[in-house]
Order: sequence, then structure tokens, then C-alpha cells
Amino acid sequence: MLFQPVPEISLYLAWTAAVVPLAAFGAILVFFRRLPKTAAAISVAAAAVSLICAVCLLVRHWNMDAPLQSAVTWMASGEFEIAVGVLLDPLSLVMLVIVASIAFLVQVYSLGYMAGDAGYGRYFGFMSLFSWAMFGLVLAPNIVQVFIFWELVGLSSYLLIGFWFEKFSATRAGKKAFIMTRAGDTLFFWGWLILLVWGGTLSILELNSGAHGLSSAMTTAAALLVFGGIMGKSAQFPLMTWLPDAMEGPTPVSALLHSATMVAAGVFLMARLFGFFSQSDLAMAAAMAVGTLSMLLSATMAMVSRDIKQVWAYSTISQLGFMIMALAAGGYAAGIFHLTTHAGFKALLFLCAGVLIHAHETNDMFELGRAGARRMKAAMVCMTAGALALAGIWPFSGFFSKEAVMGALAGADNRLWLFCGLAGVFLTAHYTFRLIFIILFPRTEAAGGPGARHGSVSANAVMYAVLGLLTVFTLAAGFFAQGFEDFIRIHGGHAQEGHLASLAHIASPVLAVAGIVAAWMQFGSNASDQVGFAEKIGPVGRLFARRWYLDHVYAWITGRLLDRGIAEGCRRFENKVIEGALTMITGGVVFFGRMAAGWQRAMIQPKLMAAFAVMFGLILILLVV
Amino acid sequence: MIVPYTHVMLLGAIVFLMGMICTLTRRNLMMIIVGLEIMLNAAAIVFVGAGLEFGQIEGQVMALFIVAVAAAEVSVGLAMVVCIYRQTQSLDPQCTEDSRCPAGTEKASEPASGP
Amino acid sequence: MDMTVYAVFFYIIAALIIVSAGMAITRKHMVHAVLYLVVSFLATALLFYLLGAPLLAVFQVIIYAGAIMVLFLFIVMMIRPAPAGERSLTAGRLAAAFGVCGIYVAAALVLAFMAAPEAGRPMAAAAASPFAFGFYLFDRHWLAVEMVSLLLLVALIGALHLGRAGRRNQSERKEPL
Amino acid sequence: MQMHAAQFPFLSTILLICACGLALVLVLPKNSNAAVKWVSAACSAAALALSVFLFVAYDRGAGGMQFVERLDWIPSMGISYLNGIDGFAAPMLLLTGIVFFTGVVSMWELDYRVKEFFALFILLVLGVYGMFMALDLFFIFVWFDVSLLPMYLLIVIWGSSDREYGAMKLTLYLLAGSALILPGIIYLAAVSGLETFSVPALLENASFSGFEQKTAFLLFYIGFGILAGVWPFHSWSPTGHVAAPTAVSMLHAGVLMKIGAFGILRIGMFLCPAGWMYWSPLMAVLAVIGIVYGVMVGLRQTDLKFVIGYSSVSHMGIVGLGFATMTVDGVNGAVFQMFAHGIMTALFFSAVGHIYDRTHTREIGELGGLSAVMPAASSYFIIAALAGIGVPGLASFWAELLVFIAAFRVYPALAVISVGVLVVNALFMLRVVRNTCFGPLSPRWAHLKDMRFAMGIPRAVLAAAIVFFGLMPFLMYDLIQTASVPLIHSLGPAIGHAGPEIVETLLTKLMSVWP
Repeated sequence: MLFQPVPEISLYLAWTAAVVPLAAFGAILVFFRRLPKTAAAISVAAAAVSLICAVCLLVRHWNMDAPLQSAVTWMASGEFEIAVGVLLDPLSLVMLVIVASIAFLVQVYSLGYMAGDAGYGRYFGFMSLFSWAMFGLVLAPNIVQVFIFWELVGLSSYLLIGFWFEKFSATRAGKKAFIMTRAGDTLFFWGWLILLVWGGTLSILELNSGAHGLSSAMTTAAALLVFGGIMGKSAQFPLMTWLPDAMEGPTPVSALLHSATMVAAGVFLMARLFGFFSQSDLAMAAAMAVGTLSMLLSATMAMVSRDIKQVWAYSTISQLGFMIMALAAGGYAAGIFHLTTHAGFKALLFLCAGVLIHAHETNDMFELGRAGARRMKAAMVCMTAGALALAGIWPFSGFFSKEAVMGALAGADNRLWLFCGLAGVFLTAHYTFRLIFIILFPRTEAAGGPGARHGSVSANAVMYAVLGLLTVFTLAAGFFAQGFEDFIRIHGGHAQEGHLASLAHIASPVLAVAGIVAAWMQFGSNASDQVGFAEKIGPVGRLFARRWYLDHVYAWITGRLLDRGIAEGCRRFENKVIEGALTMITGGVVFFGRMAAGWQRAMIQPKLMAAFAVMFGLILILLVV
Repeated sequence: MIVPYTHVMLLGAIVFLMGMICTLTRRNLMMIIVGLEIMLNAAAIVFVGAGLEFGQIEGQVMALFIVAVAAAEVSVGLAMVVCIYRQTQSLDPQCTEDSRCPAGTEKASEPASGP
Repeated sequence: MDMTVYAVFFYIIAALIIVSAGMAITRKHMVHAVLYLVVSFLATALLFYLLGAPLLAVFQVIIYAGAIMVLFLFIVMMIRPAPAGERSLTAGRLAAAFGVCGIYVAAALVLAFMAAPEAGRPMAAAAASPFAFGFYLFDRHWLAVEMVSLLLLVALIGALHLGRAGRRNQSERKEPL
Repeated sequence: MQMHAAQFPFLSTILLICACGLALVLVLPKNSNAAVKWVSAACSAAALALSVFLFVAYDRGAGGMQFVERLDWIPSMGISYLNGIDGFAAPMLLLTGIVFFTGVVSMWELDYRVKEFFALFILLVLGVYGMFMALDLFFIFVWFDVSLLPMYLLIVIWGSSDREYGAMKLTLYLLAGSALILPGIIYLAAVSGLETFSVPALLENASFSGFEQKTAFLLFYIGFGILAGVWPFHSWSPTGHVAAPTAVSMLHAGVLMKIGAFGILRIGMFLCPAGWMYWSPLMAVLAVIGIVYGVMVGLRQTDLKFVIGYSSVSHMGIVGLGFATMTVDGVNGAVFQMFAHGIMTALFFSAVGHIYDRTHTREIGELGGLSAVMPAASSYFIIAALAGIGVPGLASFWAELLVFIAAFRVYPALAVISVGVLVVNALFMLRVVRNTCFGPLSPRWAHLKDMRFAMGIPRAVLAAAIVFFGLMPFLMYDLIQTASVPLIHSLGPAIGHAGPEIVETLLTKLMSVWP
């Protein structure tokens, strides 16, 4: 017996948490699009209900000893059934609470941030849609349900990135996000088709326990393909460039979807199928390689970006890379713990950035610095706290989770991964504090207070309350590391700490501090010229700034290969071959018609000839035969 | 005792063949009608011969009808020839439609055509 | 087989018919062609008499050799086409024409070979009196006779109409010039 | 096949409603446009209501043919007026009802030769309804042609760009199809030796040889396949869509293409299972070519209707792929896809028609930013596009899901290709959406008004149907199952599924190379 049925009350709670946002979405889109206040109230209320349900579930099942699962058949066709249901285990409970709380906080924050926007109602509708999709994904007991909500998450991401549809770049970014994650989803789809058709099961618990009929080669193939989906959703190499572009969306959206929850869905899926992935060493190695590569690449990109939101976006990719590395190294609890703390401090960072951007109407960190962003003290304090957490400084939560990740990496077979991880820690601290120092210590500063230049709306109390809450979480979460680990590790793998663990535990904070010091020397101190070492070497700087030319590859694939290559070829085939054949056929018919008509024109003698020939030919045939 | 019926048939066949050749090879509407007359005549000969062979007066009746039909045909046919000639100034059957000739034949025989 | 005098007459008449018809179809000048045709028709009238159809022979002379041929001559005289105006057929069409004739000849030959043996027996001479012929005609074929008369009427009207239409067309064509 | 006679001739009542509507429209005075529209709307609403009733009242427990009506028509030739619906036909009737109603309301603003338009439109729908419910080969053919011929006039008289060419091409193509179907029908009826045209009777008593089934199935597959937009016989459909007026495009893409697929199903697959089995690899290959090709050609089109036309080719390829798998899942998915695509594409054309009515252009390059001035119209457009992408929660997702699962069992390579094309499909749809509805608003369109409430009704009905069946797919699948399971079981032992062996050997070899 892999699981026990879910107790009735918990089932109701889980269903409520998932379905209420859907109801809110439907109600808002159908009835309340034109009533922004009502729409926002409904949406926030739904988020609150979900949060309460999630917390109740967590509390009820704090001491669970086996996963709880129950499902109903939603649709049956032949032998294939799609079941929807609820799978409650520590992972889904934790994720549920993370998603519910961040969603609730971000929606509350949005009440102020989005005030006055023309699409206020629509915005909250889409937020509710996203919540629903995310809850469905988190609670899913089988891969089909994961896939369905996985796609819906992608859809809501598309809608929210392109929320300001008048902005051409926003709609393009939305499209890019959808297509690139969709490319990953296609791999995922192939993967679970293998699981379904040849493995015979899609139940997550059965897959994790190895109760499927796949040989090891097929297991590896399926795991790699499923990991393709994770690459798309968590913006890992090579499907990573959509995430920085996705920052075209409203900042709360970036905070909720593109840092804290949706992109974490990829990591979540990997954790969800951790048992299954563990069955294939090759898949785990590939995941490790991809995670490491993404982590390092995006860190380098973050080092040269001037856009504050993009820096956080790159850091998100980088941190997701850390999580995948941890999971691939077998550090189940470490990966999930990093996911949890990251959700908190990354949401905090984005929301602080939102406050600054809101006040100064620019994304450029140098301009923000010049405009006097540092005078918004509360926001700057919160942001610095988040940055310290991101860099991995005690006592912030990031320190603890990063230590756990490093511990897991130390247990990996190959030392390369640990050293790459440590390099990543240094780079993270460096680019994070590059941003902070640039804003805090501008070379020139405009006169006037925050928002004076544009007279725009400054952040209201609700927004600051949200920031405060998140800061508290960032400060406090680290101290629950042990409890968290005990809770989550009920059925997960257990990373054994390798002999390098002590080295890693010492090196990691040291390198983080070194990164900050390096950033200080280049950006902070009065003597510095605020040009990073990467930017000083022209080609490297260009390489980083242009995202390692990944976008060029994609532009080539869509523009050249697909558009002007295959599609144009098909279009020509349509016009030349198919239409041409048609023209030939019709032309032939007309030709023969003309010929036959020729016999009917004035040529008496040919007609006579034909008549005679037929008549006597028939007589001849009759006589002979 | 006259000749065998086969001989009459042979005569009819030869005359019919002549009419056929005339209709098929002469590029002159009038001669085409002449060929038709010859063919009708051949048919009449065979009918009369058959009437004698089988002792039936029916054959002669048919021949009479042939004569009548020929008369009708000739009168209408000649009227049409006159009509066509008035329009196209030609008796060439290939030149009567739309009063144009196929280009090749026109050119080849241009010097010969009189009016 | 001993030839009767009738047989001799038959072959002479047959030769006359064939020769004159052959001359008729090969003449360039249409007046000549029509005159040879008259000879052919007169010979046919003789043949009819020989084959026991005196009334038909008379009709042949009156209608064919008389009325029809006069009509021909009249038309030929009226439109007076140039004798050299006729072009020859293209070789391809000529070949096709003779090919069709070949089919005909082949059919005729096959028919001849397949003829019943008693067909080789000479026919007995007999004659249908005009009275018997007329009686039979109106007794058995009165409806056909009426139809033929109607046909002739239609032909008459048709010819008249065509003549008028041709003239009208001609005048219409002339006017704009 | 079980036959359940009807207590009341509901099916004939639908036909009668249409016929009465047609007669009424014809006798109305020439200038009474409003009356014509109201009569048509009432007629279509009544037909829709009956279709919904039949969809609901069909006894899913009993299955088989229900609401059967029978009347000898020409007994000497074994032709009878035999109607009945099973799990395949009931969704099609519902689809026809919805598209008919929404089509009539979509054309509410028509003011040119109104009476003639609605008369022909109702005639067309009459044929479609008849085709979906008829169980006699002869009547199937008659209804089929009844539904084809008004199309020519509808396009030529009320069409838009290049309408003579489009109408001519469409009519000739479809008649070529029916020229293949008729010999097929006569051939089947002749070789059966039963002197009957009734499908159930043939199914029960006739035993066709393998050769006969293969021949007849090929005739039906190509003949009906032309109508179903099977590649390479698809090229009438984009041209026809472009030329046709809005409601005709809706009916044409929404329902008429389904007639083709339904014909393959009802005649080809029911009567010639051996032929189906024999030709199914060909069907699968053509279907996948269609799926890839439609998307690829669509990617390069600049006219909105061409874009949708080619996406229809792609989506109908999914239907073909489902049929080709010869599995319960595949047939279920295919029939659901017929329904879902019908609704989706009707919504698409309805939205495009509205946009075209306002802007008088369908060039994607000239449009843009319409969401700002026409939020409702572009929302419907976006919903249709998302359904076309196959987003979960909208009807076509479930259909595609099942078809791909079935195809992966039977033709793994083809399934992998067609799943891969989904990315390009999304690219293609989103590009259209972005260039039409999103982006900066051109000042040319700044004065445009959004659709009135009444005009929103048909679009809302269609969108609601998409979402409803997207959330409740089991309502549809339970129904389709009742027909597909007996059909597949009648084929005898299950067809051999492609095993993972080949793939596995390949993978093992690959991994032995890995260090």
C-alpha cells in the first residue's frame, strides 16, 4: 500500500483551496470585469480562503507518516482514464502553503500597485486563474493532472506577461514565454506518453516506487524527456531566455510567477518525481549538468544587466539551477528548502523593486540610483535584507538553504559540481551587491524626494506591510531548517554528507562575503568607477549581455529554419505543386473539351468520316465477331 | 434469268464507295452533295435488286422513298450551299465556319484561289 | 453459266453507271460533274427497268435526272465558282479519308465472303406493274407517303427560308461597308 | 447494432422544422428582411433545442441506434427512409444545431438579398442534418449532395474576395468527392446481393470480401476525405473559407468538413472494417502530413481566413489520425475533435467575420491592437485561438490528448512528430493573436465600436460550449463511448500495438556508448 485515503475533511479543504480561485476567475471574467473593486475583493478573498485551507492542511498533517491520496475519474475512454484528485504529502503541503501565501501577499500588494490600471479587474481574474492552476498542479496525484495544470500555468503566465497588450514588447515576451515553455512541454508530453503507453502507469507514487514496467533504458529516456519539460518551465539551459523577457509583465506578476511559484513548478515536478528520477543515473547526471550550466550562465548574464528586474530574473534562473543541482545530487530536502526560502526572499526582492519602479518609473538601476531611490528607506532596507538572503549571509534564510545545497553537492560523485556551485555562490553575491551598491551609492543624484520627478503614486501602507511580512519571513525561515528537513524527509531520499561537506560549509559563506567585497570594490567604494570586471573585457561583456547568443540561435530557428525554411517551402509546395496539379488537371479537362468541341464545329468532312468510320467499323465488328 | 443478286450488291457497293470518296475527299460543298446523291443512288439500286431477288415489291417502295428524300435533301442542301456561298464567297467546307480557314491551308493555296 | 441477254444488258448498264459516276466525282468543273451524274442516273433508270421496276425508272428519269439535276445545274450556273478554286485536302486528312474507305471496303468484302451460297443463283426476271406498285404503295404505306410529302413540303419551305435568310444576311453584311 | 425505435419521430421533426422554416422564408414577401431573419432564428433555435434534447435524451446505458424511424421509400430497390442516431451522430447533431443557430444570428446585419440567403442557408443545414441522421446509403448520398450544392450559390452571391474562383473550386472538388462516393455506395449495395441500401441491414447480413472492402473503403476515404480536408485534397478549403461569407464559413468549416469525416466513419469504417484496417497506415501518414503541413503553410499566410483555413486542415488531420489508430481512444478522440473543432472554428470565423465587417480588411499586417477598441470581439478570437492551441480547459485539448495517446500506442513515430508540431501550432496561433488583437492600436481603427450585445450572443454561445465541454469532457466521452466501443470490438482481436522493443534496443545501444 503506497498511500492511505485522504480523510474527508482534508479532502474538502484541498478541493476548496483549489476550486475557489477558479470560481473567482469565472465570476470575475464573466460578471465583474467592469467592476474593478469587486473583482479585486473577490480575488483576494479567494486567495485568503485558499491560504487558510492550505495552512489548515499543513497543521492537520504535520505528523503524517504516509502519503494520502484520493482521486475520482474525471473522464474515461476505453482503458484510459483521467483521474483528478489530491495527493497530500509533505512536498505538496509545503508547496501549497508557499503558493497560497505568496499568491495572497502578492495580490494584496497588487491592490496598491495596480490601482488605476484600465485592466484592474482582468488582472485579478488572471491572478485567480493562475492560483487555480498552481494548486491543481501541486495537488496532482498523477502525471496527466500535472500536465493539464502545467499547461494552464503556462497559459496564465502568457496572459499575465502580455497583460499590457498595447506594449508590443510585452506581447512578444508573452508569446516567447509560451512558445519556449511549450517546447519543453512537448518533451514532457513525449515523456509521459512513454510512461503511459509502455510503462503502464502515470501515478506519481507508483512511478516513484518503481512500480512500472519500464526497462532501465526506457526509464532513462522517459526521465530525460520529462526533464525537458522542467527545463522549459524552470527556464533552464537552453530554454532560459524567456524568463528575463517575461519581466515585461507587471512587477507583482514577476514576483509571483516568474520567481516564487510558477518557475519553481519545474523544480517542484523534479522533486515530485524524485524517486523516479533516482532510478536513472544518466537522467540525474544530465539534470546536474543542465542545472550547473544554467546557474553559471545566468549568473554571468546578471553581472552585466542594467535592468533591475532582469537581474532578479537571471538570479531566479541561477537559484533554480541551484535547486536542480541539489536535487540531482540527491539532496531532496536541500533542494526543497532552497525552493521555500527562495520563494520568500525572491518575492521580497521583486516587490521591493516594484516599489522603486513604481515610484521612479524606470527599470534602470543607474537611473534609479541617480533618481534617489535610496531615500525610500523602508524599501531599501527590505531589499537589502532580500539581497543578503540571496547572497547567502547569516542569519538570513538564504544562508541556511545554501549551506544545505552545498552539503548536498559535496556528496556528489564528481567534485566539479561542488566547485561550480561554490563559484556560483561567489557570482551570486557579486551581482546581487552590484545592484544594491549601484542604487545605494549613485555617482550623481538628482534633487527632490521619491517620485518627485514624475509625480507618480508612491507605495501605500498595504504594500509596505507585505514587504515587512516577507522580510520577517526571510529573517526567520532559516532557523526552522532542521524542523523543515525532518518534516520533508519522510519518504524522500536522504543525502549523505560527503567528506567535502565541512569544506563546503566553510567555503560557501567565505565566498559569499568575498563576492560582496568584490562588489564593494568595484561599485561601492568612492574610488570605484562602477564598471564590473566582466564589462571591462569587451568580448566577455558582450557575450554576457547578449545572453551567450542564445536568442540568436532561437531567432535563427524560428526565423530562418521555420519561417523562411520549412514553412516557406510548404507554402511554395502548396502554391506550385498542389495548385499546379490542379491547374494541370483543369487545363487538361479544358483541352480535351476544346478538342471534342472541335469535332462539333463546321468541319463537315471529319464528322462524316467519323460517322462512316463508326458505322462501318461497327458492321465490321458485328460481322467478324 | 438475270444476274445473281450478289452482282447487284457489288454494283451498289462500288457506287456507294465512289460516293463516299467524293464526300470525303472533295473540298467543295457542291461535290459533297453530289457524293451524297451517288450514295443514295447506290442504296436505291440495292433495294430494287433486293425487291427482285425476294419477290417483294417493298424494295421498290423503299427506292421510291429514297428518291423523295433525295429530292428534299438536295433542295435544302443546295439552298444552304447558296446561303453559305453568299456569306463566305467560298464553297470550301473548312472555310465556312466563322468565315475563316485554318491558317496553313489558306496560305498554301492562296495564289490558286480566284475570286 | 450461260449468260442471258438480260445479263449482258446488266453488265453494260453497270459499267456505264460506274464509269459515269467515276467521271462525275473526279471532274474539277462542276458543270461537267453534274452532266456525268445525269448520265449515271439515266443509266440507273435503265437498270431499274431491267430489274422490273418500270414506274421507278420513270420517276428516276423525271425526278432525279430531270428535276434534281436541273436544280444542280441551275445552282452551279448561278454561283459560278471558279474551277480552280478548290483546294486539295491535307495529306493527313486524305489518308484518314481513305482509311475510312478501307474500313468500308473491308466490311463489304467480309460481307461478300460470308454471303449465303444461294445468293450466287441468278435472279428470275419479273416486273411490277405500275398499277400493282401504286396499289401496294397506297395500301400499305399510305402513312409513309404522307410523311414524305410533308417532308417535301418542309424542305420546300426550308429552302425558301434559307434563300431569303442568305440574302438578308448578305445585305446586312454589305451595309456597313 | 441494436436498434431502438423512436416513440416520437424526433429526428424527422428536426428535418421538418428546417423544411418548414425554408418554406416560410420562401413565401414571405421579398422585402420583409426582419421577418425572414426572425423566422430563420426561430427555426434554428427550435432545431438547436431539439438537438440538445436528443443529446441529453440519448440513453447512454442502452447504446446502439436510438430514435430510429423507418419508412419504405422505393421498396423495389431496397431504399428506405431510415433515420437513427448513435453515439457518433448525437454530438454531430448538437454541433449542427449550435452552428446553425449561431450562424443565423451572426448574419443578423446582412442586408443584401436576405430572403435568398437564409433560404439557401436553411436548405444547406437541412442537408447536413439529414446526412448526420440518415442510415440508408442512398439517403446519405442524397443529403450529402443537398448540403453541397447551396454552398456554391451562397459563396458566389454573398462571398468576398475571389469568390467565383473559390466557389468553383470548392464545388468542383466536392462534386469530385461525391463522384467517388456514389460508385462506392452502388458497388457495396450491388456486391452485397441483398437489394438493400440500409446500413444496419448491410452490417447485419452482408459479408463483403477483403477486396471489396478495400476498394469500397478507398472510394469512401477519398470521396469523403476531400470534404474532410485530407491532405493533399485540402486545397479547396482555405480558398473556400476565404471566399465565403461569415455564416457560411462557420457552417462550412464547422460542420461541412465534419460531414466528410462522419461519412468515412459511418460508411467506410462501419461497413468496410477490413478496408479500414488495410488503409489505416496510409490514413495515418496522410493525416500527419496534414497536421504538419497545415500549420506550416498557415505560418506564412497573411490573410486571417487563410490562416484559420490552414489550421483547419491541421486540426482535421488530428481527426484522421484518430481514425487511423483503430482504437477506442483514437476514435473517441477523433469524434470529440470533430465536435470541438467545429465549435472552435465557428467561433474563429464568427470573430473574424465581425472584425472584417468593421475594418473591411483581413490582412494581419493592417490590423493590430484591436483588444483596445473591441475587447469582446477580440476576447472571443483569443479564446478560439487558445482552443486551437489545445489549452487544457477548452474542448479540443481532450480530443487531441486522446488522439495522441492512441496514436502513440499504434504509430509512435507519427505521434511524436504530430506532438512536436504542437509547438509550431502555438507559435502560429499566438503570432496571429498578437498581430491582430495586441500591440499598439492603429489610429485607423480607433473609431471602431465593440460588438453589440445581440451580436455577442452567438459568440458567447460558442465560447460557452468550448469551455463547458472543456471542463466536462466526460459528458461527451460517455456518449461517444457507447458507439466506439462496439465498433472497435466488432473488429475482432485487438490490433497489435507497436511495442517499445525497437526504441528500447536503440536506446540501449546509445547508452552503451555513453561512458
